[in-house]
Amino acid sequence: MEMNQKEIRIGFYVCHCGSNIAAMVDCPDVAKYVGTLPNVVLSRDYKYMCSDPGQELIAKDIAEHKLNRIVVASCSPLLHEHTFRGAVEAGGVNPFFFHMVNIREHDSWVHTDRKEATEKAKGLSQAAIARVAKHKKLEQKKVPIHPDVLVVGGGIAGIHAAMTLANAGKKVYLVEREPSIGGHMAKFDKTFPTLDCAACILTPKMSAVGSHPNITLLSYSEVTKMSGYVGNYDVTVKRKPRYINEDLCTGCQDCISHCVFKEPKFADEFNENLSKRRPVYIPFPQATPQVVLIDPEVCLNFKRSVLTDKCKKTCVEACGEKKAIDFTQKETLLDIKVGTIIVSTGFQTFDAKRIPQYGYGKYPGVYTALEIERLVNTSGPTGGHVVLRDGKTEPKSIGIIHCVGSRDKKTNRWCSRVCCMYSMKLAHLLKEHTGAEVYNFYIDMRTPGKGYEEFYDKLLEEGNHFIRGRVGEVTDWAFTKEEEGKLVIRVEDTLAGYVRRIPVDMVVLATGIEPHSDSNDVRRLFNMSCGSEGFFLERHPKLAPVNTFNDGIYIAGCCQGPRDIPDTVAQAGAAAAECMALIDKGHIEQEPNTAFVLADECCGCKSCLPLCPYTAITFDEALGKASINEALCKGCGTCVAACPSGSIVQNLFDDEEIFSEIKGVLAYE
Amino acid sequence: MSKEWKPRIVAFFCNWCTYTAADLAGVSRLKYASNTRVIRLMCSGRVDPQFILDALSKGADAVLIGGCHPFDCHYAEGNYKCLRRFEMLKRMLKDMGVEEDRIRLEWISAAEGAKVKTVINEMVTKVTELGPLGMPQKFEEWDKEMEQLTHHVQAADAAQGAPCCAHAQPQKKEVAHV
Amino acid sequence: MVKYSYFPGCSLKGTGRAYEESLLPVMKALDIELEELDDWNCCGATAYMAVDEVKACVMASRNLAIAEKLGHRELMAPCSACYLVLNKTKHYIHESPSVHHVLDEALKVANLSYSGNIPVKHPLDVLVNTIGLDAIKKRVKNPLKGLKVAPYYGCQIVRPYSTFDDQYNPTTMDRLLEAIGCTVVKDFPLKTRCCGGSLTGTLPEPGLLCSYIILKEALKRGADVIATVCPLCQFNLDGYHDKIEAKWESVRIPTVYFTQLMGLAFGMNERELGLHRGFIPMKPLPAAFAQPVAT
Amino acid sequence: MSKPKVAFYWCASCGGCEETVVDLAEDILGVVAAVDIVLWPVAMDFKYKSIEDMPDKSITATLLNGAIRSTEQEEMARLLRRKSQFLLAYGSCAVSGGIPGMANQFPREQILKFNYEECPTMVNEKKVHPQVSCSDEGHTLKLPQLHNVVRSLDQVVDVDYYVPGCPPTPKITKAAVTALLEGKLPPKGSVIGPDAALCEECPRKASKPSVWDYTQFVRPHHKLLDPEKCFLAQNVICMGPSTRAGCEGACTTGGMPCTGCFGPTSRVTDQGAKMMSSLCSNILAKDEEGINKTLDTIPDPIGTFYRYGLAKSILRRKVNLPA
Amino acid sequence: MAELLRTIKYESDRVKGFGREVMSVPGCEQLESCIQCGTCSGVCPLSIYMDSTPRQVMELVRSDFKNEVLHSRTIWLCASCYACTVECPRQIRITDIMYELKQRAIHEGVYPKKFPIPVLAKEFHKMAHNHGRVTENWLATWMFLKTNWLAAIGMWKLGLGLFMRGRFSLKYEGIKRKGELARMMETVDNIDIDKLTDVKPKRKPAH
Repeated sequence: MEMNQKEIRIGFYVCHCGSNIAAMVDCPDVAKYVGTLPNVVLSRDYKYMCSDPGQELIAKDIAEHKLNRIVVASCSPLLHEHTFRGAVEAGGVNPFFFHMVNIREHDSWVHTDRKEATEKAKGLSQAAIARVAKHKKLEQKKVPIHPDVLVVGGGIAGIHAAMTLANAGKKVYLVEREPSIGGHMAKFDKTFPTLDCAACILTPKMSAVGSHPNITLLSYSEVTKMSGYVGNYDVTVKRKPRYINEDLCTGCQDCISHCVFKEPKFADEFNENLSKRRPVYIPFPQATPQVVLIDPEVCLNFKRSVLTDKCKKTCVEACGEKKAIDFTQKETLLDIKVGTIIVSTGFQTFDAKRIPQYGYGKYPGVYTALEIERLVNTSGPTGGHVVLRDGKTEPKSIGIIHCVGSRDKKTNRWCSRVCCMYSMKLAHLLKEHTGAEVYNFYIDMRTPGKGYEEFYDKLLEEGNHFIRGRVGEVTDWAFTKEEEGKLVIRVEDTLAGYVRRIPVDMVVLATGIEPHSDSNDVRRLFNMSCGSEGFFLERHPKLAPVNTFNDGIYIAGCCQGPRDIPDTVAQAGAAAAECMALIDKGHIEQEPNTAFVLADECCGCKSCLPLCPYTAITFDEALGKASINEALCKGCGTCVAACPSGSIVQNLFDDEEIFSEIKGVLAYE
Repeated sequence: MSKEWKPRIVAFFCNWCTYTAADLAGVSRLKYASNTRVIRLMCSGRVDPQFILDALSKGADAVLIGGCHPFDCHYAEGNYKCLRRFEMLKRMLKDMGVEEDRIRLEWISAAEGAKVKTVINEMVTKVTELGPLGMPQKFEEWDKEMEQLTHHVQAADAAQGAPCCAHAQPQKKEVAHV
Repeated sequence: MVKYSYFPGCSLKGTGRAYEESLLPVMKALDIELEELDDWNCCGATAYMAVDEVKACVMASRNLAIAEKLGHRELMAPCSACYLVLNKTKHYIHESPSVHHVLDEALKVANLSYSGNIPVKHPLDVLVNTIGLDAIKKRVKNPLKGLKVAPYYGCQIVRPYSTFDDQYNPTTMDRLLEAIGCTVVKDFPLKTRCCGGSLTGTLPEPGLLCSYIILKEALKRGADVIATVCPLCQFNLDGYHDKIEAKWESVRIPTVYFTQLMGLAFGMNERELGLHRGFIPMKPLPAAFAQPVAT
Repeated sequence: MSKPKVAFYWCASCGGCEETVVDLAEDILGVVAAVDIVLWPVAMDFKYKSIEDMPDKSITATLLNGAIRSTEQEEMARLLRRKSQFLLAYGSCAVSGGIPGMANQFPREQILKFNYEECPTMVNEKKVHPQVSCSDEGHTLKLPQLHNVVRSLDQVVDVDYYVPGCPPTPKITKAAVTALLEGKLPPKGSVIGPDAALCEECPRKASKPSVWDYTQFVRPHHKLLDPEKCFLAQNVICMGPSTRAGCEGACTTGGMPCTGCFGPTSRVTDQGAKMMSSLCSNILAKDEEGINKTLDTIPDPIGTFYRYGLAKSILRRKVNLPA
Repeated sequence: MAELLRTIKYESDRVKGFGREVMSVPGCEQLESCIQCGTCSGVCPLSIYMDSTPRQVMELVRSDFKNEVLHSRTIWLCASCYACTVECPRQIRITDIMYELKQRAIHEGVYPKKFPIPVLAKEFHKMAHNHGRVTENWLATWMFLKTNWLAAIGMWKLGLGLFMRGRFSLKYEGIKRKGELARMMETVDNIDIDKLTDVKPKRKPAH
């Protein structure tokens, strides 16, 4: 407080940011103008304020000119506020006697008239000068970081992140909604461009997760609640009943073969419904955990009331001494405490039925790419034998349609990034399996990855047809003899300049990547942001690609946007590293922007009480006054704006500070 | 007033969505009118109606508030509180003779850089059509009716060497006389 | 009795007379009164639009304004082209204040005004979505059992301004035809493919090819008759069989208006429904047809 | 040593403030004994001329009530300012414009027209309006000019202390007078009275709930009200939370909600905006339609939230009226 | 001997600004975002008869090849079935762009002479304009007379058939208040549409 009483001496710095700012804003002119404002004792322009010399300059000036307030006009405070507060602190001044003016993102980059942009820079700077004079000395709170990490989603991103952390000695909870980890990658046959078998690379990682002492694998589970703040998150995980005691099941699968259903009868989700499974099943041979589960929707035991005695509980018999089957299992809730969270919830594939003109669901010869992945897989529904849905016919000609659902304003605007490559992979595999003529229909071939263009070359050399044109329709009406009984693809071969009708036996739709339909719920759960397309939003597209706006919560994999396996793994590693950086530091400084009640002035009207979503405001009935628990307050300021007698104050965003800022921004000519 | 009048807009943007969206607009190098001055708050729930009135009275021609979309508030519900006040303020300003288009509340998510551009440009166009609000000038104009007397009294004051008008000059602290 | 304003369009007074002849009694049977717009003019259709789009909108807006004079009732436009142009004009009025301004000025000269938003409806929409299939089923006297119909919607009622059915796979008429007892060719793949429009008259080859493909496929899928919702489609699919035969092969299959089939199912007289006006006559009807079911 | 000279004056006011002085009851005798009253038009006969003739600053304190509405009031305010060491804005009208301040929603001409022509109790066939000056039989008669804007005292002259209330209670009046007489003066510009809001001293405070969730607001005559329970809890708008304490809940004790006459606390600039902010934040609805449905039950927001403070509010008057 | 065609295009062959102009017409703006995927041609039932596919027309417009576009038969082959408009992944209103091009071609008189489609359009326009309604038989008759009256002879059978079935009327259909319509059109002619900010910048009178 005594700082406040002293004469206010403000140092002002305007950054050129190379030419980023200087090209549109006359920085020396701004510095000159600000120099004339009250309380400003020093005003400079400098090429790169965030550079080391720039920061040192601040510290030096503080000492030399006895500055006690600093204003820097440069980029967004979201980017460098922290940097400059550090510099101010290094100069021996409380870091909150600092204010930052955004003249890059909000000015030089968005305007075209140098004069206007310069005027705006002056206006914004003037506001900061007016504001900073009212600033108060504040203390940053240090909050310890809980060392455990939660990873949500057990696809390749989650697996990799969990392994990285676990290997570094951190304790990880890996929550997966499906009965097994593995995600989409587990369904793939081969991976592009190297064509190594997806299972061969993924399976060892999966079992390592399953057996790692530092990883608690919570499969068939979902996060239902999250509260707290960075370093101290309380998470509730719902564990769905498998009707199998995970600890007792050895994965021998005797129960499956002894099920009363002699033949598998129910659609097998893992094989994209191209094959059947029993009510008691293991999703796929390499599933992790190696534990079976029972589908209560179809298991006769759960239908006892309807079909008495049909089920002889042969599975229980087969399990015998192990006693792993437990029909009474109920959903349970597990509360865990973690310090950081990685969200890697992945994606869903575009629903091909949304483009009816491609005939998916109407013509049996039309497949999605994921179905083909299973169809060509040796452990797939046909043992790797590529036949049409009738179970016997081998396709002689195959059309692969790229960009299904992608790059289309009516469905998803974005490029799904992986379809060109996986389409070529499937083209190669299909040709290898069937020897058919394979046509690829593409809009643009996108192969920007290591070895990707070479893979394209290889496909061309193999004699695959590449036709540049987005298919208009897939239909079953024939115009010529050769089209009879076939599916006809009508397309403009844009390079040849002809409209073509191409009869094929099999159509493969390269469906794109889109956010999970419930991504919004997940986003709210973790208090993250979504881009307009529904993918989780990173804090900065380049500088903080795995961070979110919620500290301590990181994202990895396709939940952030379409990407291939190498990129996913790299991002997962980055997210793990971010967690470790926090954990190893042990604590985090919290922004002191909390609100507090002026106890003497509060009249006890209670109107603020329900406004706080964090129940930080409590009421002392004896005193008849409200008070705010600083630890719970997150600093939104809603109660401050609503206190009818002006008796709640927010640090860093005090009324007085904002009124000065308003006055400042309007004080230009 | 300068040669060509241009509207002044004060914007209150929430830190998490709209301020970030404005940053994104910058990173994407979108171009929009330069008339808006952004004040960053943590949440649209922090927008005290006094701020809006204050901005208008200090020379803003319009005020823009940007917050997170419904359901998306970083602080759960601050945006609703802002919306409720905003709806009332709109009514009150209408009653006070301020055109409705001079205040605007927009939900702009962190991803909607382009929306920042559209909203600001739209608002500039609309407010340009409306013309200046010019509250500070209005205050002066309203007080002109006191000028005649002021001159009269000033003359008398000058003779006595006493100050005349309260808001013009601060007075020296006086000591109580008993 | 529900009242609709009615815009017949030029074709329904000429080559498409049978459409009107069957539409009016069918609507009447369902307690719907159609009040024809007084002194309506050409809608400003396709060919006009090629010359002057704004004036085409003026033509359409005069009709909309006349309809508004009749009260804020829904306007029924049975011809696909009229349906499209009237809706497109509404769309433009909404989209562009200046088009709105021009139309206002033009209408002012004629002491007309178009202020509101007269909904322009196709009979198919009204029949299925407003009246409902149950009410229609109640009126059926002779279910057309055994009659296999290829439902042909053509292009302009489903694209691009219509909202009452799916643009790719409309099913309104399928359901209507099933309600009156017909067997409908399932998923007829060409139901929204262009019939050739006015090209049949101007550039015969491409136009006729369009028609030929539709006729051929309908035959191939075992249809006895094609049902249409548009006078131009009916004309193209019905009137050029000689030429199609000369160029490709015989694909003789009758094409009738869906309202004619409804009339038959309602027990109305073939001649009254204008069925005699088609070039390819409908075959003598299967037994169920001939013998009215006791009611 | 002579007794301190004290002046009372009224401008645009109802006279209620003068009543308060009388309401000091027997205490007034002490005041009268302690001071020399040099001006009190409502009670005694003085001539303006004698004030004009006094040397500047010769009056120790002037308690001026009423808003400044006319040239005459303005002139008197200036005169008394000059002649007084301390000028006290006495009562809501002088402090913040008060009820007369609500005239700032209408143009002067409309007000005159209504009062001299349209008012149902007015018979004025010739539509005669008062003139600033008129001549009759060789005499020129002058009347003060009505200002276009109603002002609080401090918008016209410098004010030393504020005594809020409509009217100020005897208690704070006494506090002000005592402070003056005893020379125990707070810093200049202070409001005489506590700086917390009214709820603090409201007898109904204990009945406040901790969740509000307004879906509608009612006015006191709309329903039978619980005489003990917080008005806001009964959906009646009570300005208490945003109004300076000091009246000891005179209205709320008497069965009426607070209408805000004591003005805002020192931490609030615009009482109406702040009260509205608090009230609206606690509306239940989250969508515009629902919110507006609730807001529709506040028929006159300006009259509700700015009953005494329009002239002193941030915007001061309806913006688009002729100057 | 076959005539040799020059296939190189020089910058001088472009009518610079043409694409911009078309794309500034309301409804045609989306053309800017065309990615040349060919969906329009893929779904167009008539693209097989076109000299340039719809996709090519889009690119020709965007690249300012005005003469090539306006002389193309493609625009006249468009039957307005709107399949392309509905399917375009960039939501380009291709049918409306075709209309715009047709109007420009008629306005500049560069459509293929004796090509029946624009003649039909013009006759249709004239008839609707003068009579308020269109009588299809007479319309067809005029069209054949103006293009290839020999073809009309080939149509006698159809005409006779229509006549016998009561679908051919000899009488000209028309509205009662023809003057009213004429006045409306005159009003439109007198409005300087170019002055209105957001309307089609170039409206082309029919003649």
